[in-house]
Amino acid sequence: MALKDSIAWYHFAAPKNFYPLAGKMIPWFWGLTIVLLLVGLYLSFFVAPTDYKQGESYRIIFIHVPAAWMSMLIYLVMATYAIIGLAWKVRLADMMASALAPTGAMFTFLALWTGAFWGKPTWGTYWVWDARLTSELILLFLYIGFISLQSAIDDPRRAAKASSLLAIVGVINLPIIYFSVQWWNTLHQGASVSPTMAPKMATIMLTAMLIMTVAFWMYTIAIVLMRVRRIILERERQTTWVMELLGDETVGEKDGRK
Amino acid sequence: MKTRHKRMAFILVGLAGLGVAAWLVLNALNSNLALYISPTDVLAGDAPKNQTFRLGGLVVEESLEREDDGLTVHFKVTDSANTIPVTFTGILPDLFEEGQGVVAQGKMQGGVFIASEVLAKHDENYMPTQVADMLEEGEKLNQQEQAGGSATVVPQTP
Amino acid sequence: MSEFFAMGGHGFYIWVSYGVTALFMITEVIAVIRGKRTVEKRLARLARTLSRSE
Amino acid sequence: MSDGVLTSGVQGGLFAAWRAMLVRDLTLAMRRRADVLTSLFVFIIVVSLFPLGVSPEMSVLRGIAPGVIWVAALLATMLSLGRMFADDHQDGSLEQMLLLPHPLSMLVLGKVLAHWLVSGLPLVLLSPLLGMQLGMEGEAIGLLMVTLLLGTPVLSLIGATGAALTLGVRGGGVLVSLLVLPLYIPVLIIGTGAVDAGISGMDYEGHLSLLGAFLVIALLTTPLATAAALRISVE
Amino acid sequence: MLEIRDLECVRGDHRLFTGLNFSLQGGELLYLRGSNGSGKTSLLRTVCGLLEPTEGEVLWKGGNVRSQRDEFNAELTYLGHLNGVKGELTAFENLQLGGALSGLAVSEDDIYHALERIGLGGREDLPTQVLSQGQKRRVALARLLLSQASLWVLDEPFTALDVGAVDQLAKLIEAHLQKGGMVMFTTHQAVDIRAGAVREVNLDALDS
Repeated sequence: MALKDSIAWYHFAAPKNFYPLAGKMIPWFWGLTIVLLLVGLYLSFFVAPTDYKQGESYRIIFIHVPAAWMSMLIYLVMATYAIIGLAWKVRLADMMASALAPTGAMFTFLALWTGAFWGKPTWGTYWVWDARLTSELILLFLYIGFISLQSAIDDPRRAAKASSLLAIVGVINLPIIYFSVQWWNTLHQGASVSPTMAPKMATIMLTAMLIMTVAFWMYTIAIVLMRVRRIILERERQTTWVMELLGDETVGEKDGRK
Repeated sequence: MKTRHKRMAFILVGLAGLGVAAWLVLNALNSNLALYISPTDVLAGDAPKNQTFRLGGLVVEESLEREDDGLTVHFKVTDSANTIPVTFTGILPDLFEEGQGVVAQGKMQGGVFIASEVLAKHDENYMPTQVADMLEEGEKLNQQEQAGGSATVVPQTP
Repeated sequence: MSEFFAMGGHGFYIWVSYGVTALFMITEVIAVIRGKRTVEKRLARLARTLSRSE
Repeated sequence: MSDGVLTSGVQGGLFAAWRAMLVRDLTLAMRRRADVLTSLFVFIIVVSLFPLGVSPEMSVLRGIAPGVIWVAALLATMLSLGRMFADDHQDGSLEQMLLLPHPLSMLVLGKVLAHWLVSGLPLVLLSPLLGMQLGMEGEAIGLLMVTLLLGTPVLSLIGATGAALTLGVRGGGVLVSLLVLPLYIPVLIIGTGAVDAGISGMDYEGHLSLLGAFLVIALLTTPLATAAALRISVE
Repeated sequence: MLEIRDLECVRGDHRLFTGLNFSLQGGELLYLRGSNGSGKTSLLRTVCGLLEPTEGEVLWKGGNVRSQRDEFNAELTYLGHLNGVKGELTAFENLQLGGALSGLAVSEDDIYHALERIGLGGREDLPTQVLSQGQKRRVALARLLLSQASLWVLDEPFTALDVGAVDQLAKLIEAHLQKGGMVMFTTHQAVDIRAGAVREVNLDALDS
């Protein structure tokens, strides 16, 4: 059983085999994303009640917290792929890391943006330099650094190695973001949901937030799979399987025109 | 030195360094590295003198007074041990309320904190209005029972 | 209806947040689809020229 | 097989190599004084521009002095990062360095120490002068020096990793700032925080031990990361 | 001693060579041939451990060179396209510091003697940036005289050298081989080196 599993991993770690698999998976993840987003948004706006303290403005939590969680989760996954890519020379892992970065950067930006637009009506300010906000901003810089370094190096192999190294160095920032609200007193609230304590949210609010989180997660998987397919084509363009794949497609196109 | 010995030496140095780093970090976490300062620390002299700093705590219930100009407000900030009066001229954030968390930036002047900016700090609890109302009712009942002399009721921590 | 959009006076902040999030996600999807199509076209042209030269 | 004749092996130890690395880089810096002085002048000029640009009033300047001096030190360090490995990369010395029979991370540490002695330590030594220029007082100046003494080596260590990652890369100069800046921010915040706390009569021990922790962590991790980045850069 | 197993090298999109196998024993000379861009330099750098092979491995005394870098490097001297000579330092300083870095016990006399032999007598104390291209190359070659390594990896060692220096280097290589050393090199020039065993690897002859 274990052997069989490892063979499957080995099989799909080859870009050639992963490319069609990803293609088959993408529609499913899009389907999940859309269903969950619809349910999550319905719960967020029509079912979840008004908060006793913040009134309606708390509804930003349904995108703010999922975006912030995804920003950290994506970095963690990206760094894991970076380690796999560096240590075991798995090309697909390098490609996954670079496919994850733009989406991670986007969610980091969204977490900051929605946070600012939530902070203004509740705290009375868009921005404050407390530990949580500053460390999340640093995360955005790390993502941008990763993307820039990768695009600045011409040789894809070297680019993957250098940016993977950078991603690994930047992991140190993750615990700082996560624990900042415990370690220092910040303007940012403490965690409403944590693995060690009972959630400090009404069940329906929590449900809406978790569904939105899963929706963002599915979105991430779908978009990253799409992006990694492009990256696979680009980096494997000299191989025969890509040539055949695209050669067939162009033939099909010509036939269609006739 | 053999490679193995060298590797051992590196690992030992690494572990020792990690220990030192951990000790330093723990040491730092115990002391002041905060966005704001509590009233107790301010009264103990742990706040900057003649300089702006951030004061944080809860707004004391029924301490809010508005002047006639409608802009200047007086209220008291507490950390449940000590209390400092605050004066602020300007628009308060929507979430500002008695009994709520607040972070004010300003200076001490003769025992009064003159704030130039007031930010509201909210906690991590979210619940529907009705539930909150019910909880409040329950708390009132509790307090009445307490006043009635019931010894079994555990006082709620704020 | 307008009460719903007002969101108790905080409509602006809520709708800007949700709007920007939607904008970014949709833009990302479009960008990725377009990017893949460009790459496919470029590589297909490459494949065609190679097969012709053979 | 005449193994014995040729493989007399390495006689001098790691320490000798380390010292040679230090001597080499210091000698090179002395022969290239203009480069070294440039970043020092940037430090001085940036700080000196503030009284002209912001306000000549001492009370205003005193308030921003720690931040200004720290930011200037950060900029000056960033400016000097480019030459840490670039010349060695260009003339092939870096390849030879990678082929030395010693752990590369240790050699990197020697190089970083040389860099700090040339471009970090002078900043620390100059800071009292600039502090006085901005109206800082005795005790605060002492504290500023201590924070810079703990902080500038961290800047050099992190900077080395950034410089190694961007070796031989298009637009490396701008890129190195982008990579290094996020990791510099905590050092800057804690460094200025300590001086500010000291000036206002508060406890600054926490800040200093955090700076110390940064230094220890950077000493442990960045040489390894830099060594790995250097190996990648010559590929 | 040195063994190359199933080595593959890819640069960018291009596979330079694959399935390369050979070994080298003490006293043997390996003459690496191939047209421009056939991967000679890449192969030499892979052997040194500067490049990571995409497939296969380089073994030194039976162990992968990447897992015993310090031991392997102690027995390796590499001369690449770049001289690795610091222009701001004099020829003497370059060799002295180079020796200290690689942990060799070389005396000042050794260094002066080496510079004398390589034809740089009287120029020991000039910053190398004022020297000519060929003279700079000689400074790099002087490292071979001081080296106690058993494996020499030389990438186009004869470029920029005049006839006399080419002869001298050829003799140097011969002497090293006679002592039981190993040499791997590539060149475009026709050079006459008398050695016990000469192996030839032609990268053009491999199918990639």
